[in-house]
Amino acid sequence: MMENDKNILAATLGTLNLKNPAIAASGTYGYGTEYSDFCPADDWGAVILKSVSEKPRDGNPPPRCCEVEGGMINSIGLANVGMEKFLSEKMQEFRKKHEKAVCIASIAGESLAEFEKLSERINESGKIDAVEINISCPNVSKGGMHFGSDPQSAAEVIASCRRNTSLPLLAKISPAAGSPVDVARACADSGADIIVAVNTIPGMKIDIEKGKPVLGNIFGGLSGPAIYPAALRIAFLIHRALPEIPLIGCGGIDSADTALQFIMAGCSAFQIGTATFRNPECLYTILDNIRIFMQKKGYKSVKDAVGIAAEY
Amino acid sequence: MMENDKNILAATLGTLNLKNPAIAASGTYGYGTEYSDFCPADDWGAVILKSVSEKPRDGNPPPRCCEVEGGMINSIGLANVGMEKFLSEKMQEFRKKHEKAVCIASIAGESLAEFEKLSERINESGKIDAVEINISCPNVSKGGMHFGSDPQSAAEVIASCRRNTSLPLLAKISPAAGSPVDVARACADSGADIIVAVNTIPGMKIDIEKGKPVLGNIFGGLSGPAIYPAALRIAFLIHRALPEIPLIGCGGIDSADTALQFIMAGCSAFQIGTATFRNPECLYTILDNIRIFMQKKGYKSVKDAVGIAAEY
Amino acid sequence: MKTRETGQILSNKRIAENLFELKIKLPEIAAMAQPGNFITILPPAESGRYLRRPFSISGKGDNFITLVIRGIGKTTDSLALLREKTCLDVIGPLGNSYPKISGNIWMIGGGTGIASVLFLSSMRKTAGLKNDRILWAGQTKDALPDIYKHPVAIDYSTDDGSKGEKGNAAMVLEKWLKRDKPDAVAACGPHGMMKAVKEIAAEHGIETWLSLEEFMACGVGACAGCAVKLESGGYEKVCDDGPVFRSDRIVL
Amino acid sequence: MKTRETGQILSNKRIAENLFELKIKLPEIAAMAQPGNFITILPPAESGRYLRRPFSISGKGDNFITLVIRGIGKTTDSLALLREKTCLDVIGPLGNSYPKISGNIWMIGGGTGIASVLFLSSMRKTAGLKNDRILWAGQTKDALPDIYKHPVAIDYSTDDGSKGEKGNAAMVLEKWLKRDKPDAVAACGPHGMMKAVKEIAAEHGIETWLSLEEFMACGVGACAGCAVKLESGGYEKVCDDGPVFRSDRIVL
Ligand SMILES: Cc1cc2nc3c(=O)[nH]c(=O)nc-3n(C[C@H](O)[C@H](O)[C@H](O)COP(=O)(O)OP(=O)(O)OC[C@H]3O[C@@H](n4cnc5c(N)ncnc54)[C@H](O)[C@@H]3O)c2cc1C
Ligand SMILES: Cc1cc2nc3c(=O)[nH]c(=O)nc-3n(C[C@H](O)[C@H](O)[C@H](O)COP(=O)(O)OP(=O)(O)OC[C@H]3O[C@@H](n4cnc5c(N)ncnc54)[C@H](O)[C@@H]3O)c2cc1C
Ligand SMILES: Cc1cc2nc3c(=O)[nH]c(=O)nc-3n(C[C@H](O)[C@H](O)[C@H](O)COP(=O)(O)O)c2cc1C
Ligand SMILES: Cc1cc2nc3c(=O)[nH]c(=O)nc-3n(C[C@H](O)[C@H](O)[C@H](O)COP(=O)(O)O)c2cc1C
Ligand code: FES
Ligand code: FES
Repeated sequence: MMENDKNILAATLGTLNLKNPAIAASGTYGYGTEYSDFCPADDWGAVILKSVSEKPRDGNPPPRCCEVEGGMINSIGLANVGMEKFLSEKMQEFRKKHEKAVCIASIAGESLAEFEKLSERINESGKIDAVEINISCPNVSKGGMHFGSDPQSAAEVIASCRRNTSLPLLAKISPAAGSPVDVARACADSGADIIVAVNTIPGMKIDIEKGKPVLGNIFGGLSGPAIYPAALRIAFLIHRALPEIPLIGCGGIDSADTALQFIMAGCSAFQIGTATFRNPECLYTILDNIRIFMQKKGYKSVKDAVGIAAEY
Repeated sequence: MMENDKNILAATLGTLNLKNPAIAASGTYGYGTEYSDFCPADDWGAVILKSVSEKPRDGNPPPRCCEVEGGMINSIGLANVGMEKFLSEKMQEFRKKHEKAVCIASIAGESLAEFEKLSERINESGKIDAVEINISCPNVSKGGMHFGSDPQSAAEVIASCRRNTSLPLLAKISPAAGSPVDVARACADSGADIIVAVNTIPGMKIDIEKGKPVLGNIFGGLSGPAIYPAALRIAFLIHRALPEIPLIGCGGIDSADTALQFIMAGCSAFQIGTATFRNPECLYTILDNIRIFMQKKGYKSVKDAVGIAAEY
Repeated sequence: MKTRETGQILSNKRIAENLFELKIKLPEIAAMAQPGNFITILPPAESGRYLRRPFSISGKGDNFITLVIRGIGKTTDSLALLREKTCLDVIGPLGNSYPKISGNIWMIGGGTGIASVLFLSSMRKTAGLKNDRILWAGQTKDALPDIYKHPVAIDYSTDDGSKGEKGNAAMVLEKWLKRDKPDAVAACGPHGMMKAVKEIAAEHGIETWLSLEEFMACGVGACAGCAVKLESGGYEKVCDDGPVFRSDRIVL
Repeated sequence: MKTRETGQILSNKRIAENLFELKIKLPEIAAMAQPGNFITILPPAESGRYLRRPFSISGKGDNFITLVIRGIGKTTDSLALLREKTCLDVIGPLGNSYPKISGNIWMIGGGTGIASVLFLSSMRKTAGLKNDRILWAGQTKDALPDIYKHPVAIDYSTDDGSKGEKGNAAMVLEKWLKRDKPDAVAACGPHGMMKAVKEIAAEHGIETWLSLEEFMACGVGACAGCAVKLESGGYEKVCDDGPVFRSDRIVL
């Protein structure tokens, strides 16, 4: 690979520079070391670790996952080790193995106060390159309504985090919001540096033999190729409404084709989640095929393809 | 088939009695005769014809359809012959071939006034058994916002139609509404007799070779198996919130398994759309397998299975 | 009448680079098939595709039809690998057909567009109409197999001149028109070719029939998904009003 | 170390009603595999399934592993039809393994749960441990093939008594326990059986190891999707902390 070939894949998200546009999605890449035998953190543009809350969380009762046409539904319920152990153990282990990888922490609170503490702790840790705000969390003070479901509560979360960290802030939008574009705008206005579109789509499955929902939690989040057209539309609309803010696509990406669709819709980078479960080495195939496509089309850089389909 | 076997499949939706719970979805069954060689209207519980507007509509520029993982996206743009021709030609043709089939007209207006006229004309026609209100239409007076996107404007549409027809009214909910349950409740409160959940999920696809959206209209509606978990969740939530109102499931049903999931979530009947494109005789396979399942489980009637998964 | 029939593959022959001819036992469909008609096939499970795929009928016998298919995606690549005796779920015959024309026709097939042209020409030959010409246009010779047994001789053209005349279909048509003029033209091929043929037809005032391709969801006129724009405004359905249209009626 | 390896099917034998044994050439995985480990397979395209499917390793040789699989859905039904030489995308070995136990073990396999038991028993036999017993429990004789060549004799039981002892696995275990007591029990099978074995183990105070099955998304500990509840509160991951757990640690 020649030097300029390498640069073909480089991606820029505001102040964040990535060697390639592929980012491991939160919740699908553990604490950054589980997949090291297949797609180590160093090979990704960045990796986003499992969303972490202040206290450890057990998560939802099993079954927590099931397969559906074109993907899966999960209701992990934000099972995580909690901020203390995350910083003292998980991040240590991660940095021991992957010193230079770009590492993004994801934080998930149930109150503004929790988000404030989380962002503060991440900021102080010194080991993390950016922080993604998982606003698709139940807001305990609003009866479990997700922070991400309306622009105002999303803005409040982002603003709380912004006050507590100087790290690049990623706001991850839920596709279930009435108007994801308004939520994205509110996040941008409240200090988010980067928008991520999108998280999972709410869904469920019923086991007809048992006559009851498959998941212990009844509902879960749909991910995988089945959701990419819906995710792509939201990314496209956000880019059209907010062309200046760096955008990351997410939802069902499992090929260079789908990744490039998000890029052409206006995403400077993209996340891969469920596809890693299917093929933990898909990262390489996707990047190789993007490179080949770029060369075939005569692009010097992926950056030149960002948003080209958005003029329509 | 013994007489009591026949009754296994009978479905009741308020005052509407269907011989089986399978209904052809609007827009996928033309004006009711196009599929007569494969799955004639008489064999369905009911058929819903293409949504009709007051004036003929050309529809959107092509391409109007494309395939995606687990389904398709369409942006037909409500191309239809208009109410006059619908009643004077299409309904005549339909009734000539299928005198006794249960036939539901679908109406789509761009203003309350149009909905009023449409429901009035349908009511007078005397050939139609019920009317489905497609509230996922752009509301011209609100800058193209869909009537179905918020409870209040949905309620206004239903109320306008209610005043003008004594036929059973079906309100077809859009999954893109911020809160589909609130929309369903508003429809029920405004006079809808039956709720249909759901219409297509907004989505898009980009042709990376051309660097532009595949569909002439950029955006379209996602349908097929990919959407069933999202559709099922909405049906489940509506049934939980409004257990009394008859509910029809729709979205990605293409097997007895998925049909039964909707039934167990609380739907008294279900619609089949995209699956008919794939296999125009799927109706029979689905009904046969539902019957076999019911017999295996010892149910005397599909009605006994309605909502059994909703207690959880 | 259209029907759904399960047909065994009688043969699956690779006839050129990435091009194959499928012969499928489908007695009912074969009995009804007319040139211009197409069928839809349920994609093989391994393709992962959901919707049926349309293919023009390229010929028929007593109990079978033939198709000429290029592997360009998941369904077509899967079909290319199917062995004899595999069964396919087929619906047809669908769409309208070429009109009866008693004079001579020049037929132009671009790529797999040759399929309906082959069917039309052999049926006309059987009916005793002998003065037709066929042009099969492709990019290079790799795309164009020799079809010796066809009842009407086939002329070839390639963009790079590697087989037959050099030039695209429109250029060859223009050249032919310098010496002669047919009673009608029938053409099927890529969008650019069809556009050019339409213009040439208008210029020379030749009755021209185009067989169009558009993505199809239902294939039977039920969804309005396969629209083609009309010169007179509005749209018609390629699957049901077409696929064969008079060139002066449609906007390309 | 776990690895992703593409392996050719060396043989695919139907061994009972809807049950088959796959032998796959996977030298790297075979070299590392320990009893209790599982692998995940990418579903064949024609199955339409997306996520990898986990299967216990039932045995190994120099350069291959074996699996015992029941056709119960799209992936497993597709696997049943694969021919020799077909390649599979396999990841493994995954999960923990049965602990080293120097005394004798009674092993119980319910249905395909026999797989890890077969592996464990043959490895122990090779290591010179000779006093193990194996029970393979099924509903009827159709589910239970004779496996003559296995180094440890297999006892059978069926719910209807059509093969071996009549009764379910738990009943047979209770019966055995009336006459003797092993140093440990190892069991793998359906949920009901595991629950019963756990209770019997507690009652009789026998060290018991259960190999669990739970739907898996990643199979490598990255998603927390395969939770099993702990007696001490909270959850562990079946794919990573398991699949083998001491029966007194988990809630079933
Ligand atoms: C009336 C009609 C008759 C046809 N007759 C023939 C025939 O005789 N022989 C033949 O080989 N093909 C024919 N086609 C085209 C054929 O239907 C497509 O090649 C097929 O649907 C592709 O399916 P796939 O799953 O292999 O490709 P996909 O995997 O779905 O698509 C692969 C790529 O091809 C593109 N593509 C998909 N469909 C078409 C299309 N219709 N035209 C151009 N590009 C497309 C897609 O955008 C995508 O980029 C006909 C189409 C129509 C409408
Ligand atoms: C650690 C582990 C080891 C396993 N070892 C073996 C083995 O050695 N041999 C073997 O045959 N199977 C084994 N299984 C089970 C095997 O993974 C499933 O049978 C397989 O995933 C089913 O996939 P499918 O696509 O064929 O079924 P699907 O089409 O996905 O499902 C068909 C039906 O089976 C049900 N089902 C799906 N997964 C399971 C499951 N894990 N248990 C019970 N029902 C299920 C579904 O709910 C559905 O109703 C193991 C599972 C685990 C977690
Ligand atoms: C098992 C699982 C766990 C997830 N956990 C999280 C999480 O903790 N935080 C988060 O922001 N997103 C989480 N997600 C969502 C993914 O990060 C991603 O947004 C979503 O899966 C869509 O992308 P995909 O289709 O590529 O998987 C999770 C997804 C899956 C499948
Ligand atoms: C090509 C096409 C056209 C449609 N047209 C209409 C329509 O005119 N009115 C309407 O209410 N729904 C329309 N729909 C939506 C369907 O009725 C149905 O709600 C949706 O496709 C989801 O069901 P499915 O997954 O079974 O197709 C259309 C769907 C398709 C695929
Ligand atoms: S494809 Fe449905 S109308 Fe032509
Ligand atoms: S399956 Fe992902 S952690 Fe076990």
